[in-house]
Amino acid sequence: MNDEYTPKIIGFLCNWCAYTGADLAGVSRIQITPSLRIIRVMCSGRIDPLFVLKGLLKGADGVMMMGCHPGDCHYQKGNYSARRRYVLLQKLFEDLGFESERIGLWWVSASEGPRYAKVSSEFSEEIKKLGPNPVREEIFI
Amino acid sequence: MTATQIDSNKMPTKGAIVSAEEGINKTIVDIFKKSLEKKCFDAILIPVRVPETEAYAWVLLKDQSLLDEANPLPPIISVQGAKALRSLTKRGKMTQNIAAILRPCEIRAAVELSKLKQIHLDNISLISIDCPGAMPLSDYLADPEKSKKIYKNVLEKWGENNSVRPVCHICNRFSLPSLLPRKSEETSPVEQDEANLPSIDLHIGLLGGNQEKIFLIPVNPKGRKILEELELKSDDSLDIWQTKVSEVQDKKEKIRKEFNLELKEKIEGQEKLTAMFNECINCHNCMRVCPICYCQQCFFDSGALTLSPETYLSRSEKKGALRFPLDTMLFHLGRMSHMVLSCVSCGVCEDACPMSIPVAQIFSLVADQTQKSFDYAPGINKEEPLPLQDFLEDEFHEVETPKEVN
Amino acid sequence: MNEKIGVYVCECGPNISERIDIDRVLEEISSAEGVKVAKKFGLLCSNDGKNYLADEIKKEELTHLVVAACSPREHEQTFMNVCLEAGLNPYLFQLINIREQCAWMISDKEEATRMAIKYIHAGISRVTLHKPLLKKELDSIPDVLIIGGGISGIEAALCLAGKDRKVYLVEKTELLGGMVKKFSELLPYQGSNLAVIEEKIEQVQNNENVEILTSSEVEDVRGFLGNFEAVIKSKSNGSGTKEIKIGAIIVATGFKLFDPKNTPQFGYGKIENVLDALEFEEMSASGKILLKNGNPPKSVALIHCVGRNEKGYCSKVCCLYSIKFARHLQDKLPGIDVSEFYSDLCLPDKADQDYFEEAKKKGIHFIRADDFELKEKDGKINVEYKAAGGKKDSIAVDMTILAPAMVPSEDTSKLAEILNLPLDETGFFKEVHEMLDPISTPIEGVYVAGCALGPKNIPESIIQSQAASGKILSSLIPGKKIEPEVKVSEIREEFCTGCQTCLSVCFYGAISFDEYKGISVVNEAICRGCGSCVGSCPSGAIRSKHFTYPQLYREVLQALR
Amino acid sequence: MSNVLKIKKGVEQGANELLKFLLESEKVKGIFTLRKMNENGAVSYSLITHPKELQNAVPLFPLMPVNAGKILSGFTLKKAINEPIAAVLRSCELRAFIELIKRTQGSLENFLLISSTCGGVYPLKSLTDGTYKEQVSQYWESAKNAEISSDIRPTCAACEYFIPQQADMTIAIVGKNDLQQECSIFLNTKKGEEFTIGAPGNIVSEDIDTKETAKLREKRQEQKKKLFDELEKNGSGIKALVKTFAACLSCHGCSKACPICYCTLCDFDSKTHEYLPSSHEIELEQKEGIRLPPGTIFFHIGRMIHMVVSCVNCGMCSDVCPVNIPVSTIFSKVGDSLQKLFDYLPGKDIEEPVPFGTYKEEEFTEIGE
Repeated sequence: MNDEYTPKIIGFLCNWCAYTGADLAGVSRIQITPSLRIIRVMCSGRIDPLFVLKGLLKGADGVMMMGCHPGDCHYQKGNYSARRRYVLLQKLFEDLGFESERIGLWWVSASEGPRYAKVSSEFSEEIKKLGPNPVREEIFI
Repeated sequence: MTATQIDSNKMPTKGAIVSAEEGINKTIVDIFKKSLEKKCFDAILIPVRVPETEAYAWVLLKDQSLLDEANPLPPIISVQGAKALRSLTKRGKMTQNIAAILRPCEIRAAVELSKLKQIHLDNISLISIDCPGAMPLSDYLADPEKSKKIYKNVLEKWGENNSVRPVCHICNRFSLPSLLPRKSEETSPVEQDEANLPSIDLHIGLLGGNQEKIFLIPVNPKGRKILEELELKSDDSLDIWQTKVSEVQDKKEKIRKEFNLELKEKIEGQEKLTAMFNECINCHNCMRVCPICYCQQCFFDSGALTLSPETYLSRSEKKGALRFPLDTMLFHLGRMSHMVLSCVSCGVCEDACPMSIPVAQIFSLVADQTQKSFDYAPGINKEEPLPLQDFLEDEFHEVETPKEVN
Repeated sequence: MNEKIGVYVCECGPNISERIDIDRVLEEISSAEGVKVAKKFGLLCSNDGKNYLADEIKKEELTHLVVAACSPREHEQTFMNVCLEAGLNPYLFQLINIREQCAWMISDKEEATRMAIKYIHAGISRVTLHKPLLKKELDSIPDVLIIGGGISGIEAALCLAGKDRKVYLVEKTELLGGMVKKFSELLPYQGSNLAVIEEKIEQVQNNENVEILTSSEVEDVRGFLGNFEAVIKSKSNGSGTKEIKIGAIIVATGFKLFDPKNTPQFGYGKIENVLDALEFEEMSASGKILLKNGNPPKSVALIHCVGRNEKGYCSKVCCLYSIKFARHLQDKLPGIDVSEFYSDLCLPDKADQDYFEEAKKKGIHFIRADDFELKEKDGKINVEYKAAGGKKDSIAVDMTILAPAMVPSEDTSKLAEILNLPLDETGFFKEVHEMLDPISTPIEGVYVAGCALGPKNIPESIIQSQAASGKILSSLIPGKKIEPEVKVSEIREEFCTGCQTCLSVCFYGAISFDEYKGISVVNEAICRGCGSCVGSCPSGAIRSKHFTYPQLYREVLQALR
Repeated sequence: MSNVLKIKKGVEQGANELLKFLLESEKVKGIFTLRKMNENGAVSYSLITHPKELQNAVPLFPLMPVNAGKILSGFTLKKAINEPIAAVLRSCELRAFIELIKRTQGSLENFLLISSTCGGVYPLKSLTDGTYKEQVSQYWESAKNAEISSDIRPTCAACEYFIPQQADMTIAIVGKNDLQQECSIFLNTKKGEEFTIGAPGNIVSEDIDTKETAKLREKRQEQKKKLFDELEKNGSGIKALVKTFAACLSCHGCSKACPICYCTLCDFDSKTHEYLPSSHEIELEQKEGIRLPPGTIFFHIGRMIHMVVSCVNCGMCSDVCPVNIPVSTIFSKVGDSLQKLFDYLPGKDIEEPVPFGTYKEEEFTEIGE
């Protein structure tokens, strides 16, 4: 599989739900393709849109945001802020003709190990279809 | 100064003459391709045309193919080269060997910035080039094709075609000899050893080559080493080049004197100067593109000057009306006091002014006078201390920001 | 840079060692910038492992520690404690999760190893940017704020004060007692007179542990269990505000009655002698049950379930108090003719059935009906209705008493906003779980009791108050320290432009605005370190300690190597 | 229908008449408006406190040297004014001011806000190259006929919000075919009415929205669509962005001129986004070539993330750009669709919270599932 292209995907996971869910996936020994690199943050509300942008401009093939389901945020409402910021990014990228498919937001609870594995594998497949992020070749950004 | 005053034994007399049938640009570019092959540099900093556009951007490149679109002497100065260099090495020195090909004014700005610890020159070879000046940014953007033709002519008719920017037209530091330390414009170059030669490793001479050949002039051992690695013997005589340089130099000095006299007329006296800046909209573009204005946060942007509405009202009542934005004059004069001793008259400020205020001309005139009176020529040699160093240290402190790094 | 980073890979028994080529990992990372030692160990979370780490830190004089083992959610604290013992600030440490995220998730050993190396590199480049942070300890505040001076609030106050807790009892009216105070009497088996309630009120008033704040409202609350700050605004003379510190909060704001005007068919407010339950309670409490014309009524109709269809829920207590009214009328006005119009009878408690049967025996008519239409008819009230079975019918009575639904009391929603509490679709406060956790809210340390949660009778309310008090007494022990979050947000003053965007996204009210300096200020005792404010600050003036932009950015960079 | 003060003078003189009245009757302490600086057309905003200075006032002059919203914010940043001042500013400037106030960057208190139905302004270039002279001559003609005046800022030509939202008075220009003879000042608020008591002219009742204004709005909307479609010409994706910003000098003049960019020190000018030599070298290894200074695209999109939801399309950014990048066109395109998405019109309502300072639980619910 090494010669097959594995996309470079960055995932910003909130500590309380998504990251715990990801751990659960591991504990349950669910196997996934090693394309996602997790960066743990305390709350999805901490995910600065600039991180996502920077990630993509630095050549990430995709960026995932994951947080607690609405209403379950460990910090009460952080995920609602996250959601608006995600919408902002989505719209921005669409309007700029950027591949907005390269970013995504998912709610993953602490008990949703399988869901974590599912969404991250699915996203990885989508990105594979898209191919490598053209930005990686771009010198004049 | 005059030609005779450039005493040949005080500057490199020998260099390598390289033929340039394929055009100056290609010849130079090929030399640097070779330098990459020969691992004489790890990377090269040079202006490159952005694909599918007429714009030039500074690129630090390893990939030789990128050099195909490179141009050591584009018709315009987009970003001042020193600013590009600063963005590369502000936070520390490079570990790789880098050649930076800059115009003389850009090199001088870089050297000034290295004195101000904004640029780390370690592992960087500064390579200068005879510069006929650059065209006004707006002219070029208005009609790149035409401008390129004009610029070709500029290169052929050194100093005669005045479609370059005014500060370039009167520039008397367009080549290596004119970069030699001098006690003052009048007296001849000081006695010196290589230690206080210009902080340039290699100079590319174009004058006197009338488009058929170029001169590669090593200024110091490092320069000579570069040529050796390029398998170029640096034992050709440079007389043709030198004579041509002095010729142009003489012309320039003359134009410069006249021009500055006229300008002086135009701006001397509070009234006239104020009128000059009447149209300033306080966008601070001039400061933002200036290579010497390196402050993280410009004092004049810091909000320190914000006052209460009452104060504005009473100020207005004195004259019947108060102009906004406030303190535009204060900004320009203040900025002047901060950086004019190091001003290299590169002219990017004027290029960037949306109101076409002749900022560069005014600043360069003032620089001319103040630098003389301090007997200081900015950006010649990195060992030469800044005048009023202490003053600078106090004055240029800006908002302390915690060390954060990318 | 003169960091001395120690990297230690845990074999975690076979868990990691069998699925990741640890030796390759070590040889890869030992060359990374700043790394002084890179070693492996069998089981780092074991006592041997912990001692080993501590010794290493001292022996190698490490400035930073990176452990590659299990999830931070598993053993981050364990290893932070090791650092503490060994005299290394525990925040100069980074735990890399190569078990759950690599060993257990990536089948291919090659890949797993490669990924582990990536993660560790990220950890190394991140840890060098860590700043030592210091834990602070706060005494938790054992005092309690009770909002609402009705029977629930009073009961809770007594429970807590009885355990020597300082209690602030905030009541928005001038009087304690709430709704119950308005009743003429209770159900017989609840203690036939109101003395019980009066006693309780008296006890509260005489209890020096209870500070009673009548004519007052809660204006602002911020903080968390053990460490709340509340602002109480007094509406009475002077109308000053009072800042109090408490450790927990009980919301007991009760209910009000549905306004029958919203159901015009009952003629309330239009037809004379149509009262709602509370008006009748007051009337009978006054001892004078009279019609507008001054004569006692000879016939009375009691109508249940007023507003039930509109509200969509049964208010539970109406049936019983309506029966109570009927029997009260019979006692006070012998020979009076009383009819009870009900749609369903709600008689949940054990004594209720007998109480109802007795009433029937006493000749009170119970009529199952709906589709009411009340009209004025020569000085009397003509109650038209559709009886069970669909037959239209009507009777004329002197007086009608409506039993309106119970609805959330005034400013329930305002309070919900202040406290960040959810409401349910009926507008009452929403419990965490109706069955399993009926008095807790999503906010730790904030409980709701009594009718603020929905219709209840007095005993139920009292039970809930006692339960809430119990929860507080067991969770908020005096002298117990609370450790405020260390990884909090901080404002870099020189960058703050004072736009106050951060205030609007802080759900703990931890950020306030310094008018004088014109910048935002973080209250570190209250900040929980979620970082929402950081994501919202365009000036980059806010930084969340231990999750700064550069630290996370280093991870991004490494991820993309 | 609202009350309209009619002054029997050409619209420009009429406006000056009004200002003169306000200042002389001491209803206001000063007047903030455009003022002629010299004969070659330089104008700048001024706080005029002496009637004699009003002779140089050109309140309706179709030029925007700076966005007045930014200036008034600085003016009231320390504290609100405590005496009435009349401020003459355009719809987009007023909207900018309100957006800034939402971020506690100033105060509306004691301002008498005078605005106009805006025919747009000319780019600053037309002043520096003198072309504005003949342009101005036809400006009033097209305004009168509710046409888009040629050569005005692209964003102006595409601006549908030319009828000010929050002004106390609005000087009607668009579609006023009698504006050479008569100046119509709509009194939108009680304040507006009070301040004009005793003013010259007569009061009638009219509606500010007319067939003509509707007509112009339509034209502007068409123009807007055209303008946005043109952007597509560069293609899309990163390549297009690179082309668009190819000439960018990273001078960040756009953010300095932007009224919404209120940060004292822009995040993108701070150390946070500086590179270590090592990070440069990493990237050089990956790409074999890096543009210097770095982060050109990052800056522009990043700035967009920070402010575009409040962008009022005033066009200052494009005007100050030394390399003619159509910044404002790009920003208004993105701003337009984003603002629609959040159902937010910047500067419309001072009570309306900025979208990223708030949220609704029941929105975008399909996301994340």
